[in-house]
Amino acid sequence: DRPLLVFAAASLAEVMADASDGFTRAGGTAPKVSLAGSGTLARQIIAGAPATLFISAHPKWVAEVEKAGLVAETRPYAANRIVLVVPAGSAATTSGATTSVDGDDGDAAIIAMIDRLLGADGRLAIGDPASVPAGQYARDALTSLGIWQRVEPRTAPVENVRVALALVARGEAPAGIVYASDAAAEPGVAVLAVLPERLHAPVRYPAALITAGGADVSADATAFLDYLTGPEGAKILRRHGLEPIDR
Amino acid sequence: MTDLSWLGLGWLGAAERDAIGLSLQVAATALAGLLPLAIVAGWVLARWRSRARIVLDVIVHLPLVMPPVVTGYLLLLAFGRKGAIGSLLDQLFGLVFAFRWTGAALAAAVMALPLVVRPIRLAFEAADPRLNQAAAGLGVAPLRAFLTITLPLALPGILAGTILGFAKCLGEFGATVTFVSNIPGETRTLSLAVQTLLSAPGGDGPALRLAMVGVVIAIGALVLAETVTQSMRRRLGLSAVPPSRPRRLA
Amino acid sequence: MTDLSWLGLGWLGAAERDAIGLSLQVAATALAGLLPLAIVAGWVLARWRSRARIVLDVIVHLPLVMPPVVTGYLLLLAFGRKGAIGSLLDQLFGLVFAFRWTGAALAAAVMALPLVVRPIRLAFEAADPRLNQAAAGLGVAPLRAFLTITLPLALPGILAGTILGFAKCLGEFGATVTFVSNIPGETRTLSLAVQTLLSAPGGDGPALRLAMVGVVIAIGALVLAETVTQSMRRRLGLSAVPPSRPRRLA
Amino acid sequence: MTIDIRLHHQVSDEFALDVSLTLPSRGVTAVFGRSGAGKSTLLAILSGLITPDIGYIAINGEPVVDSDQRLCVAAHRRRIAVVFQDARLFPHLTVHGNLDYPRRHGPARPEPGRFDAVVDLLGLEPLLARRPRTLSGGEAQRVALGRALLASPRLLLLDEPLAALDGARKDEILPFLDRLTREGGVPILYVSHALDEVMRLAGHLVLMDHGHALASGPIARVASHPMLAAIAGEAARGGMLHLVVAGPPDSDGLLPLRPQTMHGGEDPTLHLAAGGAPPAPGTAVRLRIAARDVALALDAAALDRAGVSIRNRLPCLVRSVVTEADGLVAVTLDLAGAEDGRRDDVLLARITPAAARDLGLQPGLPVLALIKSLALGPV
Amino acid sequence: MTIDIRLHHQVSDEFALDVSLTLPSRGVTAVFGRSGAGKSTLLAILSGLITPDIGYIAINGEPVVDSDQRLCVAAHRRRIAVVFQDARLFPHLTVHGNLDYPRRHGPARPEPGRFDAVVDLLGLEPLLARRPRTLSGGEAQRVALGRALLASPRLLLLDEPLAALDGARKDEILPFLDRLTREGGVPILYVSHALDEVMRLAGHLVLMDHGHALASGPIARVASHPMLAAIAGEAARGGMLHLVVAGPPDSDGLLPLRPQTMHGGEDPTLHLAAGGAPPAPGTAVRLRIAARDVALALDAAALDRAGVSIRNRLPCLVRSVVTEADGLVAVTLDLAGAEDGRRDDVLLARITPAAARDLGLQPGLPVLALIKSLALGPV
Ligand SMILES: Nc1ncnc2c1ncn2[C@@H]1O[C@H](COP(=O)(O)OP(=O)(O)OP(=O)(O)O)[C@@H](O)[C@H]1O
Ligand SMILES: Nc1ncnc2c1ncn2[C@@H]1O[C@H](COP(=O)(O)OP(=O)(O)OP(=O)(O)O)[C@@H](O)[C@H]1O
Ligand code: MOO
Ligand SMILES: [Mg+2]
Ligand SMILES: [Mg+2]
Repeated sequence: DRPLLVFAAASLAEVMADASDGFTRAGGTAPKVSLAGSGTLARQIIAGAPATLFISAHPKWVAEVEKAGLVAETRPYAANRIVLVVPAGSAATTSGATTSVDGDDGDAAIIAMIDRLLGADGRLAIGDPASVPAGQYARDALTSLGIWQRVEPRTAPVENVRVALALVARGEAPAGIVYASDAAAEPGVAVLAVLPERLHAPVRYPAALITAGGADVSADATAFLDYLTGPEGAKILRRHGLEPIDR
Repeated sequence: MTDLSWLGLGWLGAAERDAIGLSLQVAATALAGLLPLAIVAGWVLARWRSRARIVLDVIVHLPLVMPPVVTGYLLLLAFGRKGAIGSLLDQLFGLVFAFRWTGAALAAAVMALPLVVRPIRLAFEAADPRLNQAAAGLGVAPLRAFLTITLPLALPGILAGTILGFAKCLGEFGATVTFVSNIPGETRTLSLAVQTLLSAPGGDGPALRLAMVGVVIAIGALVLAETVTQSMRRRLGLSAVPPSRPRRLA
Repeated sequence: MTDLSWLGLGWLGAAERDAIGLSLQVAATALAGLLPLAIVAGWVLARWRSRARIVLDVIVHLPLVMPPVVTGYLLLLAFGRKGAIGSLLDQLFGLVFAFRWTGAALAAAVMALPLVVRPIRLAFEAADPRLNQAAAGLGVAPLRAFLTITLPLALPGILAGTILGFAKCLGEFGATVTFVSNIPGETRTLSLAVQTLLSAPGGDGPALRLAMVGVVIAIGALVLAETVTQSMRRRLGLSAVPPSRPRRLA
Repeated sequence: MTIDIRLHHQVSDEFALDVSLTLPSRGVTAVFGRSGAGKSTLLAILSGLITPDIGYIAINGEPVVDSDQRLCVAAHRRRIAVVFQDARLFPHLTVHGNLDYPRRHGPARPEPGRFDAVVDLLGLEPLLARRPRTLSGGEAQRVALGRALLASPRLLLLDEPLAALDGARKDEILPFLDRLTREGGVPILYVSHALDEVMRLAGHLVLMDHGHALASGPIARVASHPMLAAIAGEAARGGMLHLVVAGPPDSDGLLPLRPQTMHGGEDPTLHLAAGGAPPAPGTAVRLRIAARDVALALDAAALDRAGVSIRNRLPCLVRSVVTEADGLVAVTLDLAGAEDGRRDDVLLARITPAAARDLGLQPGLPVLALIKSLALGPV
Repeated sequence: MTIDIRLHHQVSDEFALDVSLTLPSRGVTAVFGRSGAGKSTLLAILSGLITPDIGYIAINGEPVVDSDQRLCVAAHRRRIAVVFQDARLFPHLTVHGNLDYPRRHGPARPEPGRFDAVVDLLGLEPLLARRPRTLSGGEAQRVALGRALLASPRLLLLDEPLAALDGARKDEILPFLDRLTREGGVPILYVSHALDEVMRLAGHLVLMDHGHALASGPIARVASHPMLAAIAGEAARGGMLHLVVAGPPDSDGLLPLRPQTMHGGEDPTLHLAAGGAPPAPGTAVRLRIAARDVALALDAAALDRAGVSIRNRLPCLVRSVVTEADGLVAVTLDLAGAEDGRRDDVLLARITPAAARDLGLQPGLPVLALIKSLALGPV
């Protein structure tokens, strides 16, 4: 059997660390997890990387791998939300708890909130829509709100969530749109609003079992995926601010 | 932004042309700011005997040792609007790096530092101090002798450092994107634009094409630098003449 | 993997220690493979007069000009299991780069190439060809003269290139992660490990701590190189003595 | 007006320079000594390229190094130009650029026409556009000399500047250096292994060995130092005469010269090929007479009868007769009629023992010193 | 056995080397010419460091360059060692390493003891552990010379190797070079500006000017070339005698020598200070006699009466009497009784016009050439 090599989006670093531990303790083969950008990982799999399981931060990269005929089975694994964050302890948070913006009238509230936060020369920290999935969801949401044209020049698109969070946490940017899971882990930011899922394609982390050039699906990989999508996996996801997908 | 229409790069989109212009601007600014510093650092490293030299040496090498993202992150912490140095510069001179092309230039300069300093240092080490002694005997002050003898003699090394630095400026990605993010028209240099294209499925072709533009620019710079260097070396009587080898006569 | 327990790095996790050992292994392998090549390239660039030299010069500089990810991607395309060169090497010698530490070494070597070649080239340019002429007059064949005169005289430059290359190997990220991914214990070098820590919220502290380990390793290498270089220069009578300056006498 | 030098400098475990000298600050002082004696090191210390461990150096009373006062004037402030043993031309400048360097970047303000004069003297005109690397050995040394001359220094240090030059070129340059120091008042310290060069130019001689100054003094005094011959080889032996030009050149172009210190007795006039611009009558000149150029005779009248071609016949008294290690006899002569105190005029002859026996040489014997006029060399 | 050289090489727009020479492949050949004449360039071409534009060079019939055959033997295969004007020592090696370099890395296999002999001769013992940068000018040149000697070359090219050395050291080294070429059979091409050095050593002289060989031939012939004096200055003028040792040194240590070509007439024996190891009776020696060392007399008997110390009195016939530009009269002499065809023996005297008149000099007149024994120098 091929060694249990998992290619996972970098934002899943901690989830994967916990899951590996748990899986191993439960008697599974210790997985090796390579963490990098989903695009990088997808290209590598297409180029023949010996990965047995691919967990992408965006379905489109799984689609790319599937086009190359290397995917045996795809399963939805986790869901995430994108949130509007501000520096912890900033004036914006003192006005109240997380605003509920799920109603239709919420749109106007979000737009007003963003405009107010950015002020004259503030920038909105987002993942780079061109490369970072979180940024793509943010762009979609702002587009749905009808303000992307206006806001785009005021964004600070960054390569790395870590940097987006740091920008907000240190007040370099007065606001940012990041994954809820990332916001949860960063004490320096406060979540001002969870953006309604209807504004963007749902944030889903699909997992794909990889067949390397005709080789069978790895039993270890299937077992690990079962663990990830099982109750233990769900607990781990929640612990890190992600939602398991009910099937 | 620099007008690049004369380059006949019509086949590139406006965004790409912006990126190229920005890259050149960033590289030029970074090198202009970096060179005087690198010359001083190279000289100190070449001629000081103090053990403290090693501290400077380590600082100069740091950007090479650390992952580029770490360097960018540290730059962000220090030179961001809220950073210690950044806020100071902003207050004192209204100089802002965060999310500006100036920040891209700063990142490029920092990343290029080790590459620029080393050849300059080697050139200073190779410059014969006995020539400065001769100048002193002729009544010429040390600084003047440095400017008129050591510096001209070190020019090939300075040029070599400049070329390495220029190439690095074109290729710099990690520190730049981390420090000043990837804002089209403001901080999206050639390298960032290539990366952006590459991170979308199917972007390989355009990405490689744009990367080639960088290569072509670099070739131009290399040819220029080689030509200048060779003519300098020829004037010094040092041109790339191999140790005379037997040759069959006509 | 190299056993690093003697380093007393117990405060680092096993994964971190793995990364450090791997980085050293990768750097050593990369440099061992790169140096002979770089010496040949440096010599050719220094002594050939043919215009074709510029082609080699461009090739050497390419990894610096292109965004690291592009370099990594091209490596992946060429040296991957399915790549033209990669599959050939696999069939012929069973040599596999893809997703192995050997690939990380290859990526590091490629990225370090321009940094290593330039100082070596400068050193060869500074070596006086008249000494080789003297050797020829004594009946010594050119290659022998190269090995016994030019090469020893170029050693400080070779060492300088090695140090730059070593630092780059430690810091290399973009090309490595793109080419061989980020597999713990196999391709997750120090730099990749730092980046991995950093990409998770709250990883700043551990990331910076690990980055410092790289810095400390680099300092060690720098001190070693400086010591060796200075002793070489002293033996050549070139040690970093400033042009004698007035000093107040005791 | 003197140059005072007292210094100790440990160069290495094996070699230390340890000298105490008072040199005249006019004219040419020759520094003579074997290879490795410390001549170049002494020059480097004077010019400020090396700071001595301990020392006091003053030029005309103005100290440039004084370790008691913790004083060490920077090299470029000393205005002491050096022509090094290796030319040390600036490789990135043309010959013209090298020559012009002191004026462009230093304090030198040579009078107009001086540049052309120096270029002319040293024959540098065809080289002006060239780079140092393409120069021949002698050409490079000429450029280095020209560069130093154009720096308008207070003191000129020359480290074997003419070693790579042919005799004819030397014959041109030496009188120029002589004029430079006499008319321009620039003192020159001159290191050379070529004793005839030294002797033609220098008024003062420093004899160095193993880092020490064995002797220092007017050349006439030091010229007879036993170490001089040991270092310089046979050619070095000789004497020294102080003469006055006695009149204009005669019809044959020969210049009459008389000893300054001789009174009465036979006509002691010497005749010297006058050359282009003979000094005016009354001018004092100094001539070194190599021992190899001096023969002895007893009877002037018989000499004429013998048809001997040597016209310069100087009445002398034998001071000493010494048989030397190589078998020859060294005869030291005083000029006949010279005051007793004045012993700066001295002649040395080296003859075979057989000749010494035949002539019955002994101290006090009056003899004629026969000196070939040609041997006197230019003034 | 000869060294044949025919070549044309354009160095720059202004300078081309264009020579055609046949040199003996034994003994020392001196290359003499002013600064910039092309001497170093000639040596560089011989040694293979420069490939001439067109040319043919052969050593003992074996071509090393032949542009017709498109042949150019690599420098390191020629076994032609060069001592450069600049010492070109390997800076990263000690003096010992430099000396040992040809043996360790080249084909040189010097016989045992040779290393020590060379070190001894050149006085390098105390320098063996030193690096070239710390050597004085003369020390460096000695090391370079030693390195070349230890390369066991087929041909030795010396470019002013003794310029930075003191006379005493030269006096040691010159006889060694002489022995090297005579006993070791290694021909030497010797560039020097010091004519006395050249004359003491060389059997063959090449006179160069502006890239051309003005003259090339046995030294006695070329020594009277008019350009020689123009280049070398006055000291260069002179003649040449071929002598045979006539017996052991006398009680005074003087060696008797007789001209090879003289028959009958008065006793022409010359006496020379013999030095340490005098050549055995019957050995042929060659002596250069500088014009300045030769005086003339007409009457031998009167000479004795005059008590003249000069013992060497050679009967000669005046060949020519020429008044020269400087006002002096050059008198060329043949040995009395020499066969007419043998004109290799020639003496030159330069005397005042007054003396020439008094002596009534004219071609064919028998005269005595008075030569100070000291002036003969070592064999
Ligand atoms: N750095 C050094 N280390 C050891 N010895 C040295 C150093 N520098 C000079 N010396 C020695 O000091 C002595 C004096 O050197 P210096 O150059 O003054 O000699 P010099 O009289 O100029 O000789 P030359 O006529 O050969 O040029 C020499 O024996 C030389 O070897
Ligand atoms: N690369 C060059 N370009 C122009 N001229 C040159 C070049 N190399 C040499 N020359 C000239 O060629 C001539 C001969 O030089 P060479 O070194 O042979 O002279 P030399 O006889 O050895 O003189 P010296 O006695 O001064 O060393 C000189 O006039 C020199 O200036
Ligand atoms: O690896 Mo880099 O050098 O900029 O990302
Ligand atoms: Mg010296
Ligand atoms: Mg020469």
